[in-house]
This record gives sequence, structure tokens and C-alpha cells, in this order.
Amino acid sequence: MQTEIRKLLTIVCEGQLESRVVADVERLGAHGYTVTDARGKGGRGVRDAGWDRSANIRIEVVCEAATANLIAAHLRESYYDHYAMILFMVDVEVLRARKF
Amino acid sequence: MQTEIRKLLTIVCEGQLESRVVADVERLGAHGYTVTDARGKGGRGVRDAGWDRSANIRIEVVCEAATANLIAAHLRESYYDHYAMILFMVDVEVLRARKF
Amino acid sequence: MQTEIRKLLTIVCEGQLESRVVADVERLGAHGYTVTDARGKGGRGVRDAGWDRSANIRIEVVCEAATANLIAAHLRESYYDHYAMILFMVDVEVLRARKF
Amino acid sequence: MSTLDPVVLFFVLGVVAGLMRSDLRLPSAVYEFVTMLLLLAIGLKGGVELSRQSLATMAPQMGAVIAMGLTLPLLAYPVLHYAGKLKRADAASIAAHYGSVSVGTYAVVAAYLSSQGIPFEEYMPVFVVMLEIPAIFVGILLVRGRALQQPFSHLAREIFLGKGVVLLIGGLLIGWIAGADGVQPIGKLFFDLFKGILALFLLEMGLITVGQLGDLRRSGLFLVAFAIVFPMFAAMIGGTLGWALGLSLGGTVVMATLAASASYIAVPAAMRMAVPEASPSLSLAASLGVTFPFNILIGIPLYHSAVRLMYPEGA
Amino acid sequence: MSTLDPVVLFFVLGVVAGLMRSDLRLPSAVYEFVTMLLLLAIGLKGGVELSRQSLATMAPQMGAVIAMGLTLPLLAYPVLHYAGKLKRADAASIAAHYGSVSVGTYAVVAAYLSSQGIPFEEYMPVFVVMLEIPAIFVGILLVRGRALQQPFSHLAREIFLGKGVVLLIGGLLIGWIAGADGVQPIGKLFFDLFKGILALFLLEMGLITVGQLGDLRRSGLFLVAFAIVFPMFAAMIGGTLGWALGLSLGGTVVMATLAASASYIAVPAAMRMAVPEASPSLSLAASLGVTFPFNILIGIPLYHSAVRLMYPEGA
Amino acid sequence: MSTLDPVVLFFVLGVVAGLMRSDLRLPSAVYEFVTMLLLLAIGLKGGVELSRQSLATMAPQMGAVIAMGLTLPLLAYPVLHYAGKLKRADAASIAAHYGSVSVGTYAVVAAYLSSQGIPFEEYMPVFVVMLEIPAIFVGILLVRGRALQQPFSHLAREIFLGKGVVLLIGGLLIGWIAGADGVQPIGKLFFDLFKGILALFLLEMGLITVGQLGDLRRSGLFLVAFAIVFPMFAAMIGGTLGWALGLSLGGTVVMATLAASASYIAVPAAMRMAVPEASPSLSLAASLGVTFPFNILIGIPLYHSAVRLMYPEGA
Ligand SMILES: Nc1ncnc2c1ncn2[C@@H]1O[C@H](COP(=O)(O)O)[C@@H](O)[C@H]1O
Ligand SMILES: Nc1ncnc2c1ncn2[C@@H]1O[C@H](COP(=O)(O)O)[C@@H](O)[C@H]1O
Ligand SMILES: Nc1ncnc2c1ncn2[C@@H]1O[C@H](COP(=O)(O)O)[C@@H](O)[C@H]1O
Ligand code: NA
Ligand code: NA
Ligand code: NA
Repeated sequence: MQTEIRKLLTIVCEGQLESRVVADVERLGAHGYTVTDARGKGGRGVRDAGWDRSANIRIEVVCEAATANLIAAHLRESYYDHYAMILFMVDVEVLRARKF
Repeated sequence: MQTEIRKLLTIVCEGQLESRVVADVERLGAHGYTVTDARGKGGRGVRDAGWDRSANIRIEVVCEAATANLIAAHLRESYYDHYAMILFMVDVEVLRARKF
Repeated sequence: MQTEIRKLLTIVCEGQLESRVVADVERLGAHGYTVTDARGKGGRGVRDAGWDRSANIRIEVVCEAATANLIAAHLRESYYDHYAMILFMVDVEVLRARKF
Repeated sequence: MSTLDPVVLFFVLGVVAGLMRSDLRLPSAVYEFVTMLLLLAIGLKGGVELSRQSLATMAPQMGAVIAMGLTLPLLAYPVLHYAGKLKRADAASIAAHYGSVSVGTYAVVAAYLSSQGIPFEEYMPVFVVMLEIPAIFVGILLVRGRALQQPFSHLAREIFLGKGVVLLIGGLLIGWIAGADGVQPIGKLFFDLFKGILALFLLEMGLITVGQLGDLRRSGLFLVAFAIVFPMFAAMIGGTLGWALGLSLGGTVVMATLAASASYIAVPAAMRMAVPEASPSLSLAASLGVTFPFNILIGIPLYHSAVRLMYPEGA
Repeated sequence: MSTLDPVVLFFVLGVVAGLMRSDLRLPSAVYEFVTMLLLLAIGLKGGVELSRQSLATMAPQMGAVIAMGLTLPLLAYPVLHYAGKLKRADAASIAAHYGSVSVGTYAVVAAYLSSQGIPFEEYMPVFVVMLEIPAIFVGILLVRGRALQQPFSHLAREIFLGKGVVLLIGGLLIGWIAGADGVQPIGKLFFDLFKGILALFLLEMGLITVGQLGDLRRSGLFLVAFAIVFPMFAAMIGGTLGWALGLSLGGTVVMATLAASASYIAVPAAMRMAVPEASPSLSLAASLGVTFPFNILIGIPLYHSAVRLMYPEGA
Repeated sequence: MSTLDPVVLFFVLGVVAGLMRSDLRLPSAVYEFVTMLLLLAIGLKGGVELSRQSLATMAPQMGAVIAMGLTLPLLAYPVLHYAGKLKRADAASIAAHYGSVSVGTYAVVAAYLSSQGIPFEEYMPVFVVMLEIPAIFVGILLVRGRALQQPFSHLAREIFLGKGVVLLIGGLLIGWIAGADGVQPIGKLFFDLFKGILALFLLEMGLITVGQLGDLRRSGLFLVAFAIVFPMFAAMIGGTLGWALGLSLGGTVVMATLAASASYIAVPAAMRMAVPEASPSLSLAASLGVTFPFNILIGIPLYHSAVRLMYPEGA
């Protein structure tokens, strides 16, 4: 089964940012995204659920490398200074590459 | 610490398919799977939770490359036309390779 | 956009272990972690939610390869024999590498 | 008092909050909890009344109600397929939704009548349960003819074992076995809190309705028109049937409303599995995006005044 | 009325739905919510009654009850280890489960007696709380002897700070401090809704029970037999103790049932941490898959009729 | 009865469990559910009372209350910025939290007064709703001056469409439109269960409070002192205002408590979006970690006895 390579960009950030980050992701050319609720700890301390005041979300985007870089750069610009957020990227094999 | 390489196959699809996809995954030779609830957006539009009518799930399977391809091919056959579903694969290092 | 390589270590284990595993992860030198709730099936059978008696969690840690190996080795020592647990590792690209 | 029943105001609140893009949302676990309580409560209520009736006397009414459940989709299908130019699978799926009933809409009409002090046959919930399913079979047969993709057993499970149906039928049976006295101790949760729970349910429904508007725009004007006109037409059938069965004015209003309502719990799940090629967003956009709000805001009072004409002597 | 208490019908519904592979499931957040309400309610109830009693008068009874909690696992262990050929850790873990109590089973016997109009000592919940823990220590000592793997403090935390125990004891203390009047304003949630909440809890328990059947098959016939026979034997001990303590007929039935019940909330969590080499699925399969259903469906009425013989003069 | 209101004992239980590192936690969906019920209930209550008042008579009081909401942050800011050496953004954000109100604290003072049998103006919830927002604007202007980072519309949405505010205002409007009779059928959920729901809410609040202690240590002594002293100062202002407005003794206690309380629902969400450079953990550590427990454990009785001096003739 032949597959093609795309980038999987994973973003972990505070839940309150969901609507904004997701909008950015789409605007910058991704064709879709998947969100899961998460909790965790990082430079800005523990982020645990409750009146979703401080819960995290985990956003996955499968897209072309260029798009992934675009999104990553934009997120770093807009959110890194003030918001709890990390992101990492990895190459993945996909079917139906045109979808992504 | 020596490790071995296996495939991590990640499937994102509509929650209603859980029992069927999971059954397929096991039947096709995977020794386990991990499911998390998710929401998201793709070609078939937003998929958000609620009376789990349209929530997504995210299924991860660590298995041998051959098995991963088998599963991927089967899922594409059986579900791609009519159901919201994507999948992607990546090589991962595992301990206890015999488990997978 | 220049990025650096780090390890993404993913641990899936029974939820009751969360506090202990997370403590180990930090003690062994990771600067953060992300936890999501999960369910699944493996050698120790189905692990499904409910009075979180037997739900799983999925812990992701982005850190240096050495740290990842350290953590993996420690977890195998301490938990593999008696607890439901798997883990796998993959190289990922990160921004702000100093964070990890 | 306001023409809108207070519980309906929660629906309006949900719609307004949704339109203004508030981040308000019932956690999905809570929405599921609230829905389960409503389904069980309606089932229990029906079962208790069933234990009071002699099946013999109810049998004919039940037969008639089921017949209606089988007929409505057969009336909706051609309209959708030929007039609406919808693909066969989509037309059949939507027809199934409109042949079935909406539990939420039933809860609202019950609340509406009670707050207007209009009595109705207590055993109406029995009909709600019975109307859930027949239309699903019709819908499936309309697409597959006799050539079912999956083994029928598997299909029947999808239909009867969907949690919505299990809770309705399960509640019905428990109510029936336990009877009024038996159910009384759990009534504080299932009956006393009913309207409050319904209010929360409607709040979320309002938010969900707004979420459907996007799909609705894509699905075109015909579907919107259908989702308003067909319910009114179906209400006439339901009303006439209720009247013919000699139901009270209130009971007839309920029957009209049931006929006019479209399922969004049992049917979508079943059709998704039985007829995957049908687009779920089309039928949900119509039933949730148009018919549900139409019924609870406009339809119910409308059907009520229409039915009044059939009952000159009042009740 | 039916021989089955209505709340138990919800358990049956859960079992049937589970066996038929319905996708019905309480969202885990809701199941946890419902369980928390039960634990708090039982704790509160116990505390309020405690505030009515003089500790002096209750001390002896409490001592006797704790003694039972320490004895039962010592009786279960040899059976499991020698007769059942179970690994030492598994035998000890299962023994701990059966020495402890099941809050859900207590709630069912309380509902059973009240719907039969049989009175029992209001302070029974105190014993429920007190029986939760002793067996855990016995279980651990049976495996570790004095050589504990982890620092005892860490272990005690696992035991006393598991949320189940915290809610029971916390509720008990709050009820004790606040007293009947103080608790009254929150009673509408914790007491009036109790049976309805219990019904939802039992619905999910039914589904969970079915989920255990798989593990049960693997665990073999001996364990199934043990999970039925030992509770009946324990019930005799509990019943005799209740009778010896001069409890009412109802109170003695409760004592018998408590002795017969096996924990699945406090003990599994504690044993998992203290004795990780013990297979959790074995003990859960026995206590959830066999003993719980046996007790609420057959055991309780059985113990009731047995106890009746001990109280010829009625109550 | 104990000096602590029973519901407050649940808060204490949460704190103790948290300090002992119990794994007790309300599932986040349940915590959200419970919070939504409180917000809706307070809104509904306020709306019902509003429908009883003539706006004309209330207008002056409302104006005064809003004025207080605008003044308090202006008093807090310089203290935090100059005395406390806090960054401008942090000082402004914390000031906004303390200018606004805590719904949970209001619920506790209402419970406190009712269990002491002290009457207060039924329409107090209206003030709760009205005090939520003004301080947010002041806080933002304190940082941005007129130079807003984002379009004001976007900002206003963050403020008015945060789910907390939507539920409060939505409940208020529904209560206002439906009136006492209209709301009565849903009262069994929103009003009768209020205190029980509040107890669960406070249990989780206790656990959350403990979670803040870590951040608190980092945030330094000054903030802790501020989080205790400023509320007492604000309470004097609120009390004096209540007295000047001719409120009853109870009403004045409520006003003092509202002034003393710090928001942790509407304001954090809004400030996070409007002033992202402000550290959310600072303001939450102060309002949740110190002020909330201080108010419900010590503050409320304190304000009560202080206000008593202003009302020599009793009520
Ligand atoms: N090294 C890491 N590995 C995995 N997840 C992390 C890591 N660092 C941070 N995170 C996640 O990213 C969120 C925000 O990180 P931070 O901005 O550092 O507070 C945290 O709450 C974690 O969920
Ligand atoms: N490019 C993407 N990246 C990440 N997740 C995606 C992507 N496309 C689709 N998905 C997920 O897969 C689900 C089904 O996709 P689709 O079949 O395209 O509607 C969506 O609801 C998303 O959760
Ligand atoms: N091959 C696999 N692929 C993905 N997840 C797995 C796999 N095997 C086990 N798991 C996950 O790891 C948990 C513990 O595995 P085990 O210790 O084998 O029972 C399971 O409950 C699954 O959630
Ligand atoms: Na219909
Ligand atoms: Na026992
Ligand atoms: Na204030």
C-alpha cells in the first residue's frame, strides 16, 4: 500500500485558546485538526481541569511540511510569550494524501 | 537500552465506529490498542461531542509494519467512503517488542 | 524556521499510577509532561473507565534522548511486572529546544 | 404569564448564546446524563400508566399509532426523493427521522399542556416509545429493498440496542413491573426534577441547534421548507388520528406534536450504521436545525389552536 | 409488588443491556458523580445517627464489628490459598475484598428493608464505614508479613486517602458535627434523591458486572463457587453477630448482608498499590461479577428469611 | 449547632483531603455541572425578585452598586502596583478580580444568613450579577489605557459571552420573564437542591484551594496580606454602602461580603484574553487560595458582627 509523507504537528496549550488556535490553523491552510482534552505541567506550572479554568488541550494537525512550519511560526509569534503552549512535529505516512 | 522498531498507527474516526474498528484491529493481528475521545474537523465538517452523536475517537495501535498496513488497507476499504476517518503511521521505538 | 530534535516518550498505563509515574518523570529530569485519559486493551485485558477503577492514562513527555531512555528504563524496572503499561518513543522536532 | 413556557426560554437562551458564539456548552457527560434522565423518566412514566391500563383496551390505539409510524416515512420519502431531488439514501434517512419522534419535543408539549392546565392521557409516553422504531425499518427498506448490506440481526441490534431505545424501553418495562407504588421512591429524581432537567436539556439543544445552521446553509432551501411544512402536514395526520381514537383535546395535541416531531436520538445512530452512505448532517440539520425549534416555539401552540377547532365543546 | 425491589430492576436492565451488547454506558464522570453522592449520603446518614448515640453505648458494638472485619479475611484466605490453589498475593487480595463491605450492597439492603417496611438501627451506616478498612490491613499483612514493600505511611495514605474512604469518613464527620438539623438543608440532594441515584448506580453496576464475565471465565469455577458460598457463610457469621449484639431483625439482616458483601471501591484501589502482584481482575471478577449480583438478587431475601428464623417473635 | 455552616464543612473536608494528598477530585464535567447549576439558580432567583420590584425604585441602588464595582479596583490597583511592586498588568488583573464578586462566596453568605434565620433583601442576586462585570473594564483600562490590543467588540464578547456571565444573566432574564409562578416548576432542581449542590461545589473548592497553595508560596507574603486585608477594607465600604442604601441588617452583611469577595469565574477568563501578559496564577492564588477561604471561614461571621454594630435596633 503506497503512502505519502506529511507532517503531524502537535500543539499542547491552555484550553481557553482552542477557538483562536483552531481558527489560525485553518486560516493558515490545514484541512483539518483533532482536539483532545489534556492536563499537564510545564514552565507555567500544573494545568489541571475544573470549570475548564486551566485545563489544556492537545491539537493535532496533519498537513504539508510548509503549512506546519507556517502554523508553528505563527503560534510562536502570537502565543508563546504569554500563554502556556508547546508544539512538536514529526513526519507521518498517510493514505489519501490529497486530503491533507 | 536496546529497543526495537514498530509502527504506531493512529486512527481518528467517528465514535460510533469504536466497537467495529477495534474488532477489526484485533482481528487483523494487533495485540492491543489505546482509545481516547476527541473532537475535530475535516472533510466531513466539525465533529463535536454531545449524546456522543458525533464525537470522534482517536485509536492508537502499536504493531508490526505489516499488520499496520493490513489494518490501514482494511479500514480504507470498509469505512473511507462513508465515514469520517483519517489515519497516519509513524515508526516508533518500543521495549518488550514481543508484546507488539 | 530552525528546529531541534528531541524525544517524544509516550506512556500508556493504568490511571491509578498517574501521581507516581508523573513524579518519576519529573525526578528523572523531564521539564514537563502532558496527560490525557484513555481506555484500551492489551496483555492485561480491557481497561475501560468507571469510578476510574481501571481507566488508562496516556502520558507524553518531550525531553532529551538520554532522559527518555532513563525514564523508560526506570518505568520498566518499577512497573512492567505488575502493572498495565506500555511505552514507545519517537524523534520529534521542537522549537524553543531549551524548554525540553 | 409569557406565551413561551419557561423551559422553552432555556432553549432560547441556548440559541442566543450560540449565535453570539459564547463558549457556553454543557459538558458532553452532563448532556448525556440529562438525556438519560429524560429518556428513563418518560419510559418509567409510560410504564406506570401501562400497568394501570388493560392491554386489551390499548391494543387498537397502539396498532393505529404504529401504523402512523410506518406511514409517515412513506409519505415523506417521495417528496424528498422526487420533489427534493435528494439521493435515495438521503431521502430515506430523512424520511425515517420524520416518521419517528423527538423525545425532547414530547417533553416540551407535556410541559406546555401541564402549565396551561390542560389534561391529557397519562399513557402518552407509551406512544412515544412505540413511535421511535417503526420508521427506522421503513427507512432502511426504502434504500435496501430486501437486500440488506449487513445481517439483519446485526441491524436489529443497532436499532433496539442503541442506548436511547434501551433507556426508553427499559424504563417502560421497569415502570410497568414496579407500578406506581414501586416507582414512587425513585420519583423524586425522575419525576420531581423532570422540568429542571428538561430546562438544562433545552439549553444545550439551543446550542446544538445553532451548530447545525452551518450544515443547513449547505443543505439548501428545499430541506428547510420540508422541515417546516412536513411537520405541519404530519401534525394534521397525527391530530386527526388522535381525534379519531377519541383522545382528549390534550391527548390529540400530543399526538399531533409527536407526528410533527423528528427523531435525533434513536434514528441517527441506527441509520448511520444501516445506511452509511446517507449524510447524517443533512437529516440532523433538518430535524435539529429547523423542525425541533419550529415545533417547540411555533408548532405546539399552532397545533393546539388547530386542535381546539376539532373540540368545540372544549375538552 | 414484584419480589425485586424497583431499584434492583435497574441492575437487571443493566445486565440485560450488557449481555445484549448495547452501547449503553453511564459516562464515567456521571458514574463517579453518582458513586460520590452515595458515599457521602451514607456517611452523612451514619454521622447524624452517631450524633444521636452515646459513643459509650456503641463502643462495644463497634469493637465487635471491627473484630468481624479482621476475622473474615483470615477465614477466606486459607480457603483461597490452599483449597483454591490461588497464589498467595491473589488469595490475600481476594480475602481483603470479602472482609470489607460493598456500599452498593448496603444501599440495596437498606432500600429492600424500607420498601418492606422493616425497621433497622439507623446507625448501621457507621458499621459500613468501619468495615471498609480493617480487612485491607489483614490482606496486606497476609502477603507481606511485616516486610512491607513501601513505607507504611505511604501505604496508610493509599488506604485512608482513597477517595471512597475520604467521602465515607468525611460524610460521617460532617453528619456528626452538623447533626440532624444541620444536615437537613442538604438532605434534599443527599437523602431525598438517594433511591433515584441508587437506581442509576445499579444500572451502571449491571453493565460493569457483565464486563467482568470475560475475566470470570478465565478465573475458573473455584472462584465462582467461592464468590457464592463464602458470602453465605459470612452472612451466617454477620447474622449471628447482629443477633448476639441484640440488633433488631432488620439490623441483623443488614449485618448479615454487610458480612456477605465484598468491596469494589476502597479495597481494589488500596490492594493495587500495596500488593501490585495480585491480579486485580481476579478479585473484581469475583466481587463484581458474582457476589454483588448474587447478594442483591438472591442473597438479601435469603438472609432475610434465614434471620426471620432467629427472631421467632417477629421484630 | 457548630459555628461553621454545614455546607462550609464540605469546604473544610476538601481542604483537609487536599492537604493530605487524597486523590479525591470532582470530575471536571461534574464540577462544571455543579457550577452551572449555582450560576443559573442565582440568576433565576435574582430575576424572579426583579420581576417583583419596580425598576424605578431599584435604579438608584443599582447605580450605587455599579459605582462600587468601578471604585474597588481603582482602590486596589495602586496598593498592588506601588506598595506591592507588582507589574502593571498583574496589579490591574488582580484589582479586577477584587472589584468583581465571587458567586460561591455569595451562596455561602446566603446560606449562612438563612441558617441563622436572618432575613435579607431577596433581590441581592441582582447585585451579584451586576457586580461581575464593571471591574473587568476598569482592570483592562488600567493596563491598556485606551490602547486596546484587540478590537473592543472581540473583547466585549470575551467578557459578556464567557459562560459564567451568560448563565448568570441568562438565568436573570429567564427568571424575570417567567416570574415566580413560571419558575416554580423548575424550582425543584434549581432552588430545592441549591444547598446540596453548593456543598459539592465547596468540596471541590476546598481541593482547588489547596492546589493554589504552591503558586501562593511563589507569589510572596505581600499578596497573601493583600488577599486578607483588602477584603476586610472592601467589606467596610460595602457594608457602609448597604447601610446608606437602607438595606436590612442581612442585606448589609451580604453587601459587605460581596465587596470583600473576589471573582474566580468571569474575571479570570476575561483577563486571560484581554491582558494575557498578566499571570493568571497570581490572581487565582490570591482569590482562591486566600480570600475565598478567609471569607467563608472568618470573613462572613466577622462582617456580620461588625454590621450588627451599625444596626443597634437589631434588624
Ligand atoms: N516537556 C514536555 N513534555 C510534554 N508536555 C509538555 C512539556 N512541557 C510542557 N508540556 C505541556 O504543555 C503545557 C504548557 O507548557 P508550558 O507553557 O511550559 O507551561 C503544559 O501544561 C504541558 O501539558
Ligand atoms: N488534516 C487533519 N489533521 C488532523 N486531524 C484531522 C485532519 N483531517 C481530519 N482530521 C480528523 O479526522 C476526522 C474525520 O475527518 P474527515 O473524514 O475528513 O471528516 C475529523 O473530524 C478530524 O478529527
Ligand atoms: N499494541 C498496543 N497498541 C496500542 N496500545 C496498547 C497496545 N498494547 C497495550 N496498549 C495499551 O497499554 C495498556 C496496558 O497494556 P498491557 O500492559 O499490555 O495490558 C492497554 O490497556 C492499552 O491501552
Ligand atoms: Na414524526
Ligand atoms: Na464482607
Ligand atoms: Na469584590
